[in-house]
Amino acid sequence: MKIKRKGVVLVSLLAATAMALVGCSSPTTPATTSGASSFNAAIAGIVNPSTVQGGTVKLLTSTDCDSWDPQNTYYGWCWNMQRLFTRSLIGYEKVNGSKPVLAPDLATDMGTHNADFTKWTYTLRKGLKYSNGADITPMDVKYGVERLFATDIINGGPSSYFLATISHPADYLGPYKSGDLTSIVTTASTIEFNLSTSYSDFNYLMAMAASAPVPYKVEGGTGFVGADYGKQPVSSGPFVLTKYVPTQSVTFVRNKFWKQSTDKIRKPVANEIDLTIDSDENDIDSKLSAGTADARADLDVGTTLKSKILTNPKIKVNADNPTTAFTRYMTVMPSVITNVYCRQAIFYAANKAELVQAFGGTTSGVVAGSMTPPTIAGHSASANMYDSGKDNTGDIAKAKAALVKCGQPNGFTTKVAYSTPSQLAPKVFASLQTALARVGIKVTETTSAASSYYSTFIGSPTNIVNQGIGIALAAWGADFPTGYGFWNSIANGADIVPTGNTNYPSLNDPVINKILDAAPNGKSTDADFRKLDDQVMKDAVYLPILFGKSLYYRNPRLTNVTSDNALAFGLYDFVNVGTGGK
Amino acid sequence: MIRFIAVRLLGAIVVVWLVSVVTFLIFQIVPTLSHTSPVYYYIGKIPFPPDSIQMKALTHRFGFDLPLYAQYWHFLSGILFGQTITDGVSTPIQCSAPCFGYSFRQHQLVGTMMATAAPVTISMCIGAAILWLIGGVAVGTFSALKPGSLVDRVGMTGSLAAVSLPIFFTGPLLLLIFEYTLGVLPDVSYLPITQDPAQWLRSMILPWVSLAFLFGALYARLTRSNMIETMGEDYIRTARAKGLSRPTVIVRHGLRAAITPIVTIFGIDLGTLVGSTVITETVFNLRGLGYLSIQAIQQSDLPVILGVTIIAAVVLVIANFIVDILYAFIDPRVTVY
Amino acid sequence: MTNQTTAVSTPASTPRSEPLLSVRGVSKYFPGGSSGLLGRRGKPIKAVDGVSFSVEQGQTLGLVGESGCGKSTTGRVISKLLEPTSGEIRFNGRDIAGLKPREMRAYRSEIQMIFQDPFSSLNPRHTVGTIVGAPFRIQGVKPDHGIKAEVQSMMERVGLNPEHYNRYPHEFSGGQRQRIGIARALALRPKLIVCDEPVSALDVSVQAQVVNLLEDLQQEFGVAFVFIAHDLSVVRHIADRVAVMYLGKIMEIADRDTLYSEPLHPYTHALMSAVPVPDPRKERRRERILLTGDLPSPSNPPTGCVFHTRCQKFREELTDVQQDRCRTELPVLTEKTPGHEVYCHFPAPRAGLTDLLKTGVPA
Amino acid sequence: MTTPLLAPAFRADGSKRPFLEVKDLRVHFPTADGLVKSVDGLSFELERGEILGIVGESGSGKSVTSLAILGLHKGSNAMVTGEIWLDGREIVAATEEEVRDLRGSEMGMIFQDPLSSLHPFYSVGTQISEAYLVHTKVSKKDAKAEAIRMLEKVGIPNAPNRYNDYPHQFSGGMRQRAMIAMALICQPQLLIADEPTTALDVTVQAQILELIKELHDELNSAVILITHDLGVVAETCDKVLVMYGGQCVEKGLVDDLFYAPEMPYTWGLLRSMPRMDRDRQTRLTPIPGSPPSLINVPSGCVFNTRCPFTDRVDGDKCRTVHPDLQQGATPGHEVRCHIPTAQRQEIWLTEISPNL
Repeated sequence: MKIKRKGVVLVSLLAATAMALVGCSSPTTPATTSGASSFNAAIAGIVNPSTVQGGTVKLLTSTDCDSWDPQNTYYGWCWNMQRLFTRSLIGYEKVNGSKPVLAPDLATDMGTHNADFTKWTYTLRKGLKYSNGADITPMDVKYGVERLFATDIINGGPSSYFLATISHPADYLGPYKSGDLTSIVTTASTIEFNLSTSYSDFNYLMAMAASAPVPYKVEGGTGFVGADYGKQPVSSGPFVLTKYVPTQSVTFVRNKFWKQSTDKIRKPVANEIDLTIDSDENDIDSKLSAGTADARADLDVGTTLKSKILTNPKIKVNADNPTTAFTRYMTVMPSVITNVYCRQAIFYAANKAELVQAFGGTTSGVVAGSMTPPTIAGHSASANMYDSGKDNTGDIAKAKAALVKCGQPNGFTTKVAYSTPSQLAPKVFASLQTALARVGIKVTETTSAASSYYSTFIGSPTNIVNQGIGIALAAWGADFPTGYGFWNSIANGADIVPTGNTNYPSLNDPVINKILDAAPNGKSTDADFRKLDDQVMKDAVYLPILFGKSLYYRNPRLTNVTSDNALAFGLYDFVNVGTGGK
Repeated sequence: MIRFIAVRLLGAIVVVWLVSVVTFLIFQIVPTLSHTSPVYYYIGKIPFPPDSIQMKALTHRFGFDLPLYAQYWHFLSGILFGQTITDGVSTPIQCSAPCFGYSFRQHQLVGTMMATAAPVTISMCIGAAILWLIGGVAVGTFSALKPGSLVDRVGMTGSLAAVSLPIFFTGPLLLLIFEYTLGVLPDVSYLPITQDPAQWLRSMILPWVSLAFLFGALYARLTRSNMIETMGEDYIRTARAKGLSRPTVIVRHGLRAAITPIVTIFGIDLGTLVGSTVITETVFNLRGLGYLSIQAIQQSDLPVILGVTIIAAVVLVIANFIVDILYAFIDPRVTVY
Repeated sequence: MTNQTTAVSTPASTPRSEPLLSVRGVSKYFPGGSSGLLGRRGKPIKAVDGVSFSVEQGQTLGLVGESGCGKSTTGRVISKLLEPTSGEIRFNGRDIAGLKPREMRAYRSEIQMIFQDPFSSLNPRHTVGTIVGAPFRIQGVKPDHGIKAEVQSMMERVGLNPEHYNRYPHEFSGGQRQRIGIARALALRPKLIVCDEPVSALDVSVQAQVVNLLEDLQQEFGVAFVFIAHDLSVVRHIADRVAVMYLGKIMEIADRDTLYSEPLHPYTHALMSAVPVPDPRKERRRERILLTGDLPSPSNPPTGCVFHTRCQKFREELTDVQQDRCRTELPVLTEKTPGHEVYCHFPAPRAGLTDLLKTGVPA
Repeated sequence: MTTPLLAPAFRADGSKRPFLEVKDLRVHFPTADGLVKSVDGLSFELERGEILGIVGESGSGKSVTSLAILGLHKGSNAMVTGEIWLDGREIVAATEEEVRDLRGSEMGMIFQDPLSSLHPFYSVGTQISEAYLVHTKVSKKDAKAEAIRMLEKVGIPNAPNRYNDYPHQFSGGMRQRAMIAMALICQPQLLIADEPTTALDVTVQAQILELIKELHDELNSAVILITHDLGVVAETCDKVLVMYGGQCVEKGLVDDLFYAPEMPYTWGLLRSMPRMDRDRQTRLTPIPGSPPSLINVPSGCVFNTRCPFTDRVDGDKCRTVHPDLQQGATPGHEVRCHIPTAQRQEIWLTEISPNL
């Protein structure tokens, strides 16, 4: 797993500002309530529950965050880290298990909205303070959101959601150059957002770190304004970032001004959390093995530790391999392969078992039967419209039958696109090539540099036709876990644009459009998204390959460990972890 | 001699300037070829639609709306006189000359990043160079003295094998033997020699050896053929006819002449190596210029790529310049004017 | 090969209104070393400085002098391997400076060169057949019976075995290699061959074979030679007319017999006295004029007569007044007797010099 | 500063050895194509004060002989047999270290091409004082003074300044003078000059030969002058040895060789030269053919393949029987030829000499 961000590059990552209350473990938690350490114990339960306070948690990462500024970061693991020191109006009450649950955080409740979801109003809790002792006001929340519009200074965060929803003048460039927005109205205790469009998922935006309050106009103090805020962000959460040496280390200590009484979704126990940046993967692995570090904050374990985990059961009990809300798939272009049966032939012929191997094996993914990943509305573990056999190696007979229906019984020829440089893609292509050749479908590769692959190569419907791109590799995970968040960008016929198109197959199906168009108005149910998923599969334009999996390791001494498998690829939720006081 | 140096220096400066123009232009052309906004190469993504006011603000912020010559002048004057990097809100960053700009991906001055990375690469290259020069010349000389002898055949077969083995083979092999199997050289991270000379040395030994293995083999073959040729020269016969002892003839007369052309190659090899250590640094997990450049390429971090490219070119030009000057000293036949 | 017959049919001895080759005031300067920070050019090296001579059809002009005197450069200027800095070269009555590219090609086929070093002047990767046949291909000439037949007959003519057509230069001895060079030069039946030290690298016994061959070929094909050599005895043997060069200038030019029997220039005297003769008794009796010092730099030649700094006559015989003239006044090449021109203020025969060489039977 | 002279050595029969005695010298080189017999049974003697000219064409074994006398084949793949006695010491069987001690001090050598024979990276002066320092225990300063003295002696003007010049800054003649200074700085009693003037102009050649003669007179040393030019021999030498195909085919005093040569090869050499001291011939008389292969040396007389006089010998003797080196018309004049002496004198007087 590589650190990826959203934006135009479609491989996305889920922000994780989830929580799991210690001692208030989920009612659905299965056998692991005992807290005994076992393989995958943190996925659904809590490992080593404890209320012992104190101690220092030692975390490692191979790279620094893109930014420590809540409005300027898009790395999933950094959103996970933001949870330590930033709060927003809404937060995640529960991050592991099968479905994340939102809860009010800075706000007193889940807010109110008008009938068409274009006006959202929240009331702030009383007694909220920053780590510098100042009060957290509704104006600060507004200011934080406004900063997302200062795109020439702050452009690292998920600005596009806010630009697309919050009403603003066409030339608005943030508070530094264009002043305050009139569409966000604040009082001493309330804040009201006026949207340019209906948006029933607005609470999910409010649960992003990007919505965190930032001290109005003064920000982090002299010298820490604008792009410099990330060097010394002010804390609203239980921890405060005290010592930050870029590319080397970050130290978090407890925020004296944070009160447990104002925070219903976090229950910290540790005194200090140290994050050390160590660019040597082997070094990280050996420190984790030796127990001199507690967990890795950014990525899967390295190859050395991975093999130890997989071969040594004693080590394996301290590891988790969660499935995440992230789908790797292939777009099969209806503009190039016009006959649906020919597309279906590809679906049947693909050898998903081999493709999973090409993507790193079974610890890196599980075969996907349909597009919607776990934790997203509409996901069904049993959905598998194009059954590729028990061993998922492909159904040759059905593929040949589909070819006959298509009128191309001997197969056809097409091109497969992927972006370069890539270590995985060539292997994936080779696997696909071999599998399709079994039914006479011959494919050749065509590549493009990453800089243009998503914007003008497969992001241009014209180019797809001109180049004759029949199949394109892609991956997708939503920034927030709703059916609308997952599907709208890749399946709504209304969002097809000439370049930078994210609906690569230019899917424009009335059934799908109807469900997506109704969603912002809160009129689409989970059942609708289940229907949508089936309809997408019927159209045979998205061939799902796998749902991503990650392999993590936790120090046995760590307490209160849960996997943030809803949003941050299952990385551990560090805000509540402890070390038993040590 | 001063005039000779001045002329060469002037030439070197012109070359460096041309390199800066060409590099700058290449990185101007790349976005055009891939139909991407140059903004991509600064922040690694295009977060907004092409025609949006946000993209215009970003384009203006990085100066891509200026004419090409103005952009080049901005770039050049930064190197020559330094510049202040500012977005109008955040604290302006003073970037003193030579300023290679700012990496918006790493939130650091490119100059600072290179200054951190350079000692790693330089330690690696110079140490390896000393090893391979001594080893290669020694093996080459002994082989040349008795062509066809056992020493020669062992030396040359060995060096043929060594030249054929790339760093990504010898490197991991050495790691496997010395680090993982024997545990003689446990994996240590690089520390500057000023901080911890012992650890610096330990972190450098394997990279040195594997580089020296490859280059030393080349130099052994080169020295051997030069030496065989030199030992057949008339002046060697003269030296023997004078009654000089065999070591004197071999070292003072033979080797002196045989290694002179190697000096040129050595300078250029060393210069080239500084700019091409990617594989070695990757194998041995060293964070030098090679790693910096590959990381920058992977992230499409244009300012860093630009900076490293120019530094690599400058090092090569300087190496050439020094070789030129040195050659004038060691080969009196070189006309100095 | 139609032009071949016309060239051959012209009798070697036919007097012509204009000589085959006429060189008038030709100079060749090479750029000197640069000086100054920006590489300002230094004084030019006057490799050839205003030489004039002519070569009649079928005749041989010898060019003699020490290394660095400009004789080879002169040869290269004539063959158009180098462009003259100034002066006029007329060939067959035409100024070659004004030749159009097509005519230039024809000119190049009529003038060929033979070089000193038969080792380095032949491409080691080409067969003899390819080397000798190259002029045909370059000039696009198609001989009547094909290139191979023509080449083989030429090989036979210069004393090579035609069956060795496919052999490589390294398979031949030095003398044979020089025959290959001669065959190549003769392939297109040129009117003039510039021979640059063609026998200097050869052993005595082989040298005589090659000299004889050149003479035979001249008889047969009516070709004219410019024969460049430092060996006065070989030049005496082969040349009809001889020019002695020093520091880029002609010191003395005359018919062979005149020059060797009555040389007038002190430099010619010095050269002739230095030639060793295979006769010990004569050697013991003989006066040898030893030149002092080294050759002056051609970029900074002495004022006045270029030879005065090394002239034994200047040192030993001339009065102060006469010496001043040598130092300051530039001599001009003056005709002393018809066809005998000397570049000297005080030309005179030297007693005893030629007597010794001409007469005497071993006792 | 020579090494102390030893008592003159004597031969086994009690006779006194000459200063230099070469006896049945053979130098063979094994190659991929076969055994190259570069020198095959060469013998000669030389006393101090004498100048011996060795004449022959390229490949006749002249230079190989000189290198053998200096012991320079040691360490190569050459097979050297026979005896070389220099001032009572034998060289062929001596160790490299013993011979090395003699080089430069007892015997000096100058080579054909002074540019390639001088090291391009060291100043001329350094190279000369280096030769002095090997054999003499003096300071570098004294060695430099001696080198400058020597440079002056060989006629280099402004020697103290030219001391620091590099070989490429010298003219050809000056380089050869410097080579001579280097070879003679330890006053060796034997000087070998291998084609010392071949690369030089005639006027410079005359100067250099003059210099060699002067220094020879002054030091009373023995000189071997190797050349292909009979004119140079006539000008310089006391004795001549003509080599052909690795063998001596004729040797004798200079006057014998030039006025009464007896070997057809010597005649051929004399006839093929264009001569300045004779009327111009209309045609030169070359020796037909080319020098023999040293791998497949002709059976019988080594010259038989090119000799125009084989019909003067009965039967097939020239092609089958290898002639010995035998005394000719005068003592000390030795010739390798099957034609009887009287007949040879007859041929010279009637057929050869008049046509030169």
